[in-house]
Amino acid sequence: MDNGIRIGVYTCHCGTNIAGIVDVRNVAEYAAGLPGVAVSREYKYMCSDPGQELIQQDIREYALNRVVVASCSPHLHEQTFRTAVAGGGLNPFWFHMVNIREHASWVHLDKAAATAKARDLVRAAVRRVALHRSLEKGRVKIHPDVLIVGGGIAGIHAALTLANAGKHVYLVEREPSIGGHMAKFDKTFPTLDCAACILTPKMSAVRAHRNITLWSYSEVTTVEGYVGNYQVTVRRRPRYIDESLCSGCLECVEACVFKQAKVTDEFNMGLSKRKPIYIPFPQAVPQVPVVDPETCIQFKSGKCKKTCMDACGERHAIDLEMKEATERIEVGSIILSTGFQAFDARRTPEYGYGTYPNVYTALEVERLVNASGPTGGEVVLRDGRHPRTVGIIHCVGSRDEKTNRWCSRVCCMYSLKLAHLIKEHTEAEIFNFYIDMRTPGKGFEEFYQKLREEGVHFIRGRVAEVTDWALDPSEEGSLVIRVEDTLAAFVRRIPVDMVVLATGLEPRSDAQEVRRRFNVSCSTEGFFLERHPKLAPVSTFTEGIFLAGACQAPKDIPDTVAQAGAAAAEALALIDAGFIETEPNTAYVNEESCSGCGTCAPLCPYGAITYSEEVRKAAINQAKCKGCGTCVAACPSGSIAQNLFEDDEIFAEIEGILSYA
Amino acid sequence: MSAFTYFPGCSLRGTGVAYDESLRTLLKVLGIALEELDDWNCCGATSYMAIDEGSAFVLSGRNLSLAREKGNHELLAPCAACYLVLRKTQDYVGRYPAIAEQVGQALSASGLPPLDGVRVRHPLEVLYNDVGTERIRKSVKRKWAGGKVACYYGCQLVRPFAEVDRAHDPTRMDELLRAAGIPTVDYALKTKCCGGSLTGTIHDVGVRLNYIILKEAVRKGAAALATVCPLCQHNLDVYQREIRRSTGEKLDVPVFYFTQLLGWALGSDPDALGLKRQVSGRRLVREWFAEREVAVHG
Amino acid sequence: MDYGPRRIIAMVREGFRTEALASETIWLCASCYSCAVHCPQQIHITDVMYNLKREAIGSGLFPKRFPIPVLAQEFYNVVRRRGRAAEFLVVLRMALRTNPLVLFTMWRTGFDLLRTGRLPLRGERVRRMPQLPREAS
Amino acid sequence: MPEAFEPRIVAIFCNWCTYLAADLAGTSRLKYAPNIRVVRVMCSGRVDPQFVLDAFASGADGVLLGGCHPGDCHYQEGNYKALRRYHLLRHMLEQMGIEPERFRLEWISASEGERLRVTVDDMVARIRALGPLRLPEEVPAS
Repeated sequence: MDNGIRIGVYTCHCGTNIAGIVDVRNVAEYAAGLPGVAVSREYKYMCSDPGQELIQQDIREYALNRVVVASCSPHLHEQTFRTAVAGGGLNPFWFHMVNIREHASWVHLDKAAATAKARDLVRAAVRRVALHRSLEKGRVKIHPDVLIVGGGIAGIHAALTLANAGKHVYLVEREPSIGGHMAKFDKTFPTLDCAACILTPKMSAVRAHRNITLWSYSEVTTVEGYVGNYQVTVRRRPRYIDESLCSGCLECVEACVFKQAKVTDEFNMGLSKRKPIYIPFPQAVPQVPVVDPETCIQFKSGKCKKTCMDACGERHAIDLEMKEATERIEVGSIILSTGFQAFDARRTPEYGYGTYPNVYTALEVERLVNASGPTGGEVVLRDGRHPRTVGIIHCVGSRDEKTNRWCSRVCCMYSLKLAHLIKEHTEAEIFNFYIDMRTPGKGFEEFYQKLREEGVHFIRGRVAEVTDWALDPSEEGSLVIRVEDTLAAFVRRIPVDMVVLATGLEPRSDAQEVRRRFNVSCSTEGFFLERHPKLAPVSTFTEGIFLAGACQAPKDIPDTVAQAGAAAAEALALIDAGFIETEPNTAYVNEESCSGCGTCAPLCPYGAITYSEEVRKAAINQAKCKGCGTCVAACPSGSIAQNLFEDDEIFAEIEGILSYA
Repeated sequence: MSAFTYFPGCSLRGTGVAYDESLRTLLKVLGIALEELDDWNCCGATSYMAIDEGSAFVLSGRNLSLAREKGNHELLAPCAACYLVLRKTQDYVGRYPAIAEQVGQALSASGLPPLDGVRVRHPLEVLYNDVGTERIRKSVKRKWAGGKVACYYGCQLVRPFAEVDRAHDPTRMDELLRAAGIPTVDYALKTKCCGGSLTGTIHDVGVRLNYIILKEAVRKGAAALATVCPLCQHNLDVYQREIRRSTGEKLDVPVFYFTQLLGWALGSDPDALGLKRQVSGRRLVREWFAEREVAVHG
Repeated sequence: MDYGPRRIIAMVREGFRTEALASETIWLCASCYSCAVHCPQQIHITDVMYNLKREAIGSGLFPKRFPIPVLAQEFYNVVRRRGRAAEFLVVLRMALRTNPLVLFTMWRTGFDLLRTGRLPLRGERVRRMPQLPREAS
Repeated sequence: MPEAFEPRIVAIFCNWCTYLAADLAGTSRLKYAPNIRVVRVMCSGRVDPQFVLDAFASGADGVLLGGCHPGDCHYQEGNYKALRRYHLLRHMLEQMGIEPERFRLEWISASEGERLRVTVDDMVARIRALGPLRLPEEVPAS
């Protein structure tokens, strides 16, 4: 080429990932013959140090001024190669990446067709890169405050980590108290530490920390802006008790005109009753009761004696006129730690939950064995009996094509824990029914061994049904578990007094709504999608938004806490850098040809386009532009262009794909 | 009122004749016309499919095709096995091109139209959806004087391909009988298999399955069973003597078609409902269905 | 049941064809489809059993004096000839091929059915027999 | 013997949803027809109708646009803009005698690798049945 363009093309084997299907040599040889190509090479791993050095060496030796790498997805290594190109002394944007792994070798079996595809894509890139211009990255300042959504153990741990580092954190929790699922547990596996003993100090620390603003009973309603500068609104539901005035004495609860608790207690999974004014559990944070307007007499009839207010006396903390409030905040980054929901056991009707009263879910049993639970830790059945035999059925709503396909990861271990606790509380004979025992974790297998030594039965077989039909008098009045014991290799009927369903973990029912609000993605099964499963496990595809805990995938407490720490570290790294570099893919107006029609301005969701009536021209604020390119496509006079995605670059790519040599 | 093309199937010509009689009688009372599918053939059920799947689908396909040719595309199939095979054929023809081709070729070679567009219906679902419990309630002419009934749905009506009721816990037969003033009991075995043709082959296995189903119904307080399938009714009804011989337990429980019970409640003549064709529990049958007209208003 | 369906599937997967096809288990499947509704992997186990039955007949490995395959064959033959099944004929022929003594224990059942008009001794026929499949497919 | 017809399809995918779905199809090792070539843009809203016309004029037998589901756009509403343009353009292409099957807009999210596979296979099959695109003479090349 006479225009001085000298392109280096590098085709990566990626071991056999690419080379196993695509004839890499053929692609490299083909590229060598394309106009403007000064050098074309193939190499085993382009992303490795020697691979990058190869590029830099060629830049010097062959005086290259454009580089094309045909390897994996740009989402994985575009940054790597741009840095390598910059290290060779070129503008990092004189580079284009071709995806022949995810988009070719991994998705096709026909070697010739995959190779032809790779050649087409390389040819298109060679044409495109010749047109690339040198660009500078932009910079955005990062607001140092962080929003954490969800106050379970993940949100609590991330909040404390950030607050201890001196950053201000807004922790927003939907329920009246933080603590999440962990607050409902009695013990934690495999060490059997008391969940409350390890959780409540952290909850208190959240309450006391001067760097944490805790908004419980609240929800994030809107999120606008972008990394470094998010504008968030939070809806604070009225709890009808002023948090700043309440001392947490709970005398109002005592004084409620309901002498007996009559309302289903959500925290105790419906196993007990609460009053219309209540605190979800004794260690709740904030230590402030809440009034439930659905059941409070004053809200229903307006004729209550309001004994609660009398009890509160001079403090005047109770305000039944309280209205919903809205808070508006600015933060630089956001951590989502919205958690999971337990599988609804009614979806597997063969196990009789909801039909037979003595069939329980694991979360219900967590409350039953809990010393601060509805029975004070006594395992009593709904009919008042103490169970002498208990069956624990694993994988309910897990590993099942009809419900949820995935392994929920924690059920084997919590089933072992519950088996141990029930046995300890009742001395009942306990049967565990499992498909596979999955105990990969520190001390997990040893715990399983301990349970076997304790004499708990382990029956390998997926339970067919829980039923009440009795074959003989010995089964009368029992629940019969029918299962093929696949080790003994015959079908068994095991009569028990109590059945525990080890329900799996699934995405919260509003996960889709939440992900839209925060502009993140979900993976196929509905958990929030991390940016990379191995290398960016707490990041999302939206800069500045991080994930922690079971909202990303089922995980146990140690993994959740580790991930929360990682998310906090990522947020800290962002804050402490003070700014973030942005892709130079912004749009800009060619003033000469702009006809001043004004079509573009209302299209921009970020208000980056201003239209001046005086000069009848549009202008784009480079700091506000996020680089979608919608205005570019819409401009009737073709006067808006987009860096990195110039019209001529895209045309070159399309025509390059289609022009057969 | 509505009309159906009627596919009785082989069983309703033999052991299940009372099902045929009671269904015709009941639907007549409700103003639903039946026109029997001319020259219908075996549906290709279980035993046939075990030998030759392709031909089984062709057999089934011919019946569907005949119904389509006839013009009334609502095909009523009371036998659970026929109902399932007809629907399975439709499902597989839609799903697997090879089956579609084989069936299509066989039909066109016989000068028959393609089989699509036919809707296979079952009386339980027709009575529930098209007639409705409310109309049954209003049409009751006789007050029930018998014992509680356990509704036994059997297997094939609530399994894949079927659109009759929920797979795990069907209740529509219970709802219809209760609407007719007949008390029912709930029990966990209502969708367990009766063993099908096992009673004729591996006799002791088949008989035991039926013993378990009958005994559990009795344990839950039922004095009789109601069924929706000729094979279930046959198995539960005619082997109670063998059950007595092998277990020593005398059950003598009458086993009805649900159409017999509904027909009786709606005022039809017991003979027209085939009520004399019961093998077990004949004493109770005589007692419950003795002609003592107790007029119920409406 | 000699193996149990789980073991039959495992045997088929691992290539123990003869053992699986000669088993009685596959014939005991009464096609109630309960497994198909419950299988967590959504495998059409009933169809798998049908397939094995057909292969067992085709390969001649089926248990020869086991009444179920014999019944199936007789049912099939009657439908081939007449277009409709006739219970009386099918059962009679099965008994003759497996264990004629069974007829003595069945006579009371047969009598009950005859008495209540539920056992027609003359089966029905389809008029347009050429429209039905003749060659095994 | 004439060479069998292999449709050539240009796919223009948004960076955040459909391009990632194609990456997911890769990491999941799903297999689909090798007839598409993907061009990456940041948002389906960037797709200028000229890109599509240019592709057809340069020899594409089909053009597939991929964006985020309605409500899921990384840039809030670029995909709605794409949808509006798509309808207009489709109408125009029809008038030019280009069969509607040749031009598709699909919403495929980052988690829908399987949907991408099905979409591509379906589109390739349909275009294979249609045969190569024969453009009338007056199609404006860009």
